[in-house]
Amino acid sequence: MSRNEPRITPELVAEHGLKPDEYKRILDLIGREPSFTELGIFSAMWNEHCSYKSSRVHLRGLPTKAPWVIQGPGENAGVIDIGDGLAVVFKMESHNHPSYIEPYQGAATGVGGILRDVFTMGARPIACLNALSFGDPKHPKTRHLVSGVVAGVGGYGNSFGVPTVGGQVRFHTRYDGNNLVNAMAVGLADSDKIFYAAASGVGMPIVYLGSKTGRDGIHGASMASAEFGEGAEEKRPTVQVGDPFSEKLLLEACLEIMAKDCVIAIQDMGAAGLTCSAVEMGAKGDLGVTLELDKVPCREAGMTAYEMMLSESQERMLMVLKPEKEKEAEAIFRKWGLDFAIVGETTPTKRFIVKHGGAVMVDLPIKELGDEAPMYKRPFDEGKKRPVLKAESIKPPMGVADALEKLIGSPDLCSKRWVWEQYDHVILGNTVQRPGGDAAVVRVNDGPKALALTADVTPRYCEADPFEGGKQAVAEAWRNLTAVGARPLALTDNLNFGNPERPEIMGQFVGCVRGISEACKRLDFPVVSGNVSLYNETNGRAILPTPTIGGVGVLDDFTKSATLAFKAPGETILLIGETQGWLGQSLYLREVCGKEEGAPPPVDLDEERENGNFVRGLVKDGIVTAAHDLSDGGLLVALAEMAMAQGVGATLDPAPGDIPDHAHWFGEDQARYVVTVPAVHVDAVLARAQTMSVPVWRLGITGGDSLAIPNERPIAVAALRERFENWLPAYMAGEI
Amino acid sequence: MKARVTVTLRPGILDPQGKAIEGALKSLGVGGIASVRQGKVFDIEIDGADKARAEAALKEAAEKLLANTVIENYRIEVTG
Amino acid sequence: MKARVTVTLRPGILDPQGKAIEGALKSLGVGGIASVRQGKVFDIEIDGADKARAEAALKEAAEKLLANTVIENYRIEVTG
Amino acid sequence: MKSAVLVFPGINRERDMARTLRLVSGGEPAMVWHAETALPAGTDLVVIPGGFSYGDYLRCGAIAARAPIMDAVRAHAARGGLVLAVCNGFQIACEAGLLPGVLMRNAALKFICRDIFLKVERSDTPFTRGYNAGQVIKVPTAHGEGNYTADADTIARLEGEGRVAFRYTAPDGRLDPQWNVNGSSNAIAGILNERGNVLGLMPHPENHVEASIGSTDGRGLFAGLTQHFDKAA
Ligand SMILES: Nc1ncnc2c1ncn2[C@@H]1O[C@H](COP(=O)(O)OP(=O)(O)O)[C@@H](O)[C@H]1O
Ligand SMILES: [Mg+2]
Repeated sequence: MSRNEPRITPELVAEHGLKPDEYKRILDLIGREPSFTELGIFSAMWNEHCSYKSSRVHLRGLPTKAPWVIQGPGENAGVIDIGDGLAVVFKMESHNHPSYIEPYQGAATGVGGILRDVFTMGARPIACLNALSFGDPKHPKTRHLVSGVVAGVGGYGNSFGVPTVGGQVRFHTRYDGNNLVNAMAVGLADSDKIFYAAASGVGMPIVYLGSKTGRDGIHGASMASAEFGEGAEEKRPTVQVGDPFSEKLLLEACLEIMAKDCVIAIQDMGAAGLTCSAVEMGAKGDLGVTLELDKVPCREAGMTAYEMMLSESQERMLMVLKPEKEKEAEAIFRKWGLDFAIVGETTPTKRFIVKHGGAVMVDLPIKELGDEAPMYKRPFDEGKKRPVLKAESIKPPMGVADALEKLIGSPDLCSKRWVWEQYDHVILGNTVQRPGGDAAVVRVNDGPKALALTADVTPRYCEADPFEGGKQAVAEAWRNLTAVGARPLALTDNLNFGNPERPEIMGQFVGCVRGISEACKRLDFPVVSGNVSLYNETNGRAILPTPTIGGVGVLDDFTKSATLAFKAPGETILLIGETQGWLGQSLYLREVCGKEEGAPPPVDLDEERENGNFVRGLVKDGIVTAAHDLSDGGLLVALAEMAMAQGVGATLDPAPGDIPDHAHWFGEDQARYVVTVPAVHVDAVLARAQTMSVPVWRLGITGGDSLAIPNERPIAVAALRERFENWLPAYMAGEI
Repeated sequence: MKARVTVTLRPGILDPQGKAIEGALKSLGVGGIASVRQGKVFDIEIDGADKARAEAALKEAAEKLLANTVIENYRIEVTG
Repeated sequence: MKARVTVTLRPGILDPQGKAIEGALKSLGVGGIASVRQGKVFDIEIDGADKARAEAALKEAAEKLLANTVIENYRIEVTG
Repeated sequence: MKSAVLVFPGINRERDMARTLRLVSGGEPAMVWHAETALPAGTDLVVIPGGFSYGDYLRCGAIAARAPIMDAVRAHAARGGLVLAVCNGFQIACEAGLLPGVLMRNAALKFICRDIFLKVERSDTPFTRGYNAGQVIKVPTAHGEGNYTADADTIARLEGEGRVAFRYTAPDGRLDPQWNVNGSSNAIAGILNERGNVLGLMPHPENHVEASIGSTDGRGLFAGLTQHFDKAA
C-alpha cells in the first residue's frame, strides 16, 4: 500500500524493539505484513513507555478512588476536587534517559512535557516540583549532569512562568550511569471545566496546534525503554530541544479557546507524538481517525510519513474542534503566533488511517493498537528480608556532635539552596512556603485555601525492603503534607526501576507497588496519576528502586500553615511518636559508619495516621509554633534543621538511656514529628495526646545560639548552618 | 595569536531563538528573510606562536566547553 | 541566498560571560588561553538573487534588531 | 491612578503586577496587547512587567522593545507620563532607549531567585515617595540577566544626577559585593531616566506586598504612585 518504504525484515523488526512473538502478534492482529510506517507505529505504541506492558498488571491494584477524586489514572493527569468549585490537576513524569544524554534539554523538555499534560486538561499550572537522583558526587560526570539538569528545569519553568516550589535531590553511586529527572506539575481549573482526550462525534475536524514538526526525538519512546550499553551516546541525534516560549503561547492559546467553548477533546503530543495522541483520542471515543499528513506543519522539507508519525517535537497539541468554532479557534491561535492546521477527522470506522502524498500509509484497527498491546506477567523475585540490626551492635565511630556535623554537611542532607535558587519560586505571588520546608504551600487564587505539595521517596529503604520502602515513600509524603498542617488528598507516582526482565528488579517493582498500595489504602490517599520508567540500568547495574511519590494536600487557611523554624526562645520542644532507635539503612549508618546494611525501619500505618492527625490538629488550632516531620538523619538532624532555619538554638534533655545515645539521636523510626509549643500550652497538648493515645515526649527548650546536649560539646548553630549551606555550592564550584 | 571558534546548531535541531528572530524580522518589515538560525562565536586570544598547538588547544576548548556536541557543530579558525 | 551576520561586543564593553568561559577553560586545564569574548552569528536565508538587495536587507536587520549598536558591532557576509 | 500593563508574548509576571496594582491602588489596570498602537485614553502609569518576552531570545527585551505599542509608550514618556519597568520590563526599556545601559548575564552566570535587600536612594520621586531615603527594603529577585552595565560616562552621569533609585546592599544598608546579587556596576538595581519619569528596576516589589506571602516591603512603591496620582487628581 505504501511506496518507497523499506522492506520489513527480522532485523528491522528487532531494531524497532519488537520481540519475534510481539511481531507475530501484529501479523495475527492485522492479517498481513505491516508497512514500514505501521511497524514504527506498533513499536511506539507497544514499547514499555507507552504500553506499560510489564507494569500494567500490577498497577491495577493501586487504590485510585475517593469521594474527592474527579479523574484517576488514565488521562493526561489526575484531577481532584478541592471544594469551592475548584479542581487540582497534577501528575509527575520522568525524563531520565534524555537528561543523561543532554542534561539541559532533557530536563527542560521533561518539564515542558508535564506542564502540557496539566494544561491539556484545562488547568492553569500553578506550581512545579522535581525529584532528581544523581550518581556519586565523585563520578566524573555527576557535576556536569547536576549543573545541566538544574539549569534545564529552571530554564524551562522560569521562562514558562510557573513557580518551582519543591522537590528532592539525592546522590548515590547506583545512579552513576542513569540519573533520574522526575518532574511534577500542578494546575488549577474549575471543577466543571475539565477537558479530556476522548473524541466524540463523527466527521469532526482534528486540529494540529503549536509548533511545527521536525525530526526531533524519533525513536525517543523506544530509547526510553532500552537499557543503556556502552554506545548510548550514539543515540544523540534524537535530542529534543525545548521551547518554553512557544509552550507559554500554547498555554495561553489553549486556555483561551477552552474558555470560548471550542473544544470537544484535546490531547498533547508527548511520547510517540502524533501517533499516540491521535490513537488515544479515537480509541477513547470509540471512533476512527483519519489523518492527512500533507497538512501537518513541518519544520523540514521531505519528511516521511514514518518520521511525522514518530516525531517527538515538543510544544504540540491535537484537538477535536466543534466545527462551527473553527474560525474563532484559528483566530486565537494566529493571534498567539502558533500553527493551526486541520489535519484529519473522526470517522465511524474505528480504523486509524494515515494518508500521505495521495497514498494510504497506515490502515490499522484503532482500539486494538492500544488494547491488544502485549501485557506481561514477568517472573519476579522479592528477595530475602535483610536482618534487623540491633543498635547495640553498631559502634559509634565518633561523638554525637561530630556525627551531626558530618551528616548535616553530607550530599543528601545538606541544603539544596544552590538548586532551588535557580528556580523562580515566587512568581504568581502565591508561594506561602518556599523550598526548604517539609512541603511547599501555595495559595489558591486569593485564598484562604492553599495547596501543600511534596515529592518523596527513600530509595535505600526500597532496595532493602521494597514493600516497606513503598509504604514509607507514601507515608513520608503524607507526613510532609501533615507537618505544614495540610489534609493529604491524593498522590501521583513516578516508578523508576531497572530492567523488568530480571526477576529481582521485577520483584522490587512488585514489592514497592504493593507497599504503595497498602499505604494509600490505610492513609486514604489515592493515586490519581503516575508514570513508569523501567530499564534504568547500565551494563547490568540498576538504579536503586525509586518510586517517587508526589503528594498534594489542602489547607483551609494558608495563614495557618506551620513552618519548621524554631521561632523564639523558651518554647517547649516535643517529640510525637515512638522512638526505638532504628539504625538499619539509616543515613547515620551510611555517612558516619560507612555501611549500607540491615532492614529499613518498618512503617506502622495506624501510628502514622494517628500521630499525623494529632499533629494536624495542633497546627490547625494554632497551638504549635513550629512543626517538622522526622525522616533522613533522625531526631537530631530534624532539630538541627529547625534551629538553623532562623538561628534559634535549643537546650536538649539527655537521651533516655534505654537505647544507645546514637540510636536515640539518629535512628530513623517512622511516624514521628517534632513540634514547639509555648509554655502555656504544654499541659493542654499533653492532655490532648493522652486522650488520643498518642505518645509525646519532652525534648527540651528552645533558645541560645547552639544545640546544647548533656555530656556533648555545644554545637554552634551558625557553624552548623555554614556546613549545611556549604557542601553543594563548594561541590559545584569544583572545590570538593 | 587570535582565533575564532564558531558554534552552530546541527542541522535539524530545533532553534527556538532563530525562529523567534525570524518572526520578529518579518513583523519589523525587513524584506525577504526566509529563515534564521542562531549560533555563537568565541573570539579567543592564545599565548604563544605555535599554530598547531593553538589549534589543538582550541579543539580541546570546543569539545570540552564551547560546543555542546550533542546538538552543536563547531569550526575553528586561527586568524592571526 | 545565504548570509551570515556576526555580532560581537564592542571593545571595552565588559563581557562577563566571556570572562567566565575564560576562567572555566583555565580550570579545565586547556593550555594557553589568554582571553575569550563571546558573540553571536546569525545564518540567514534570503529570498531572491539580488546581492545588493540582500545586503541592504541584512543591514536593516542588523541595525533594527540583531545588534544592540550601543554595545555591539556587526558584520555582514553574503556567502552564496 | 489609571495604569496600563503591557502584555508581550512570553511575558509572565503581568498577572502578578496587575494583582498588586489592584490590591494597592484599588483600581483595575488595563492589560494592553503588544500589537496595539495606542494606550487606553487617560493612562497615568505604563507598566512594563517582568517575564520572558519572546523567551529572552536574541537579547533579553530586544524583540519586545520593537513592538508596535512601544511607540505609544515612548510618546507617553516624552509627554512626561510615568513608566515603571520591572525585570524584563527594565531590559525592554533599555533596549527601547527609554533608559541607558544594558543588563548583562548575572556575574555568577546563573538565574537567581532570592530575597535581596535594596537601599532606596531617594524618596523625592513619584516612584519612591512611599519610602524614606536610605530605607532598606527586602524584595525578591528572579532573573538571569540583571547585571547592570553602562559605559563609564553614563554611570558617572547616573550617579552625578542622582538617578540611581535603588541599590543592592546588605540588610543594614552597607554596600557589600557579597550582597550585589548579579554583579551590577555600582550595585545598581534601579535607575531613572533623565526626566525622572521612567523607572527601571530588576527586583520584584510586586511580589512582596502581603505579609503572609513574604513581606510588605514592595508596597511602598505602588502606594507612593497611587498617592502621587491621587494628589494630582
Ligand atoms: N505508576 C502509575 N500509577 C498510576 N497511574 C499511572 C502510573 N503510570 C502511569 N499511570 C497512568 O497511565 C496513564 C498513561 O500514562 P503516560 O503514558 O505516562 O501518560 P502520557 O501519555 O500523558 O505521557 C496516565 O493516566 C497515568 O496517570
Ligand atoms: Mg500526556
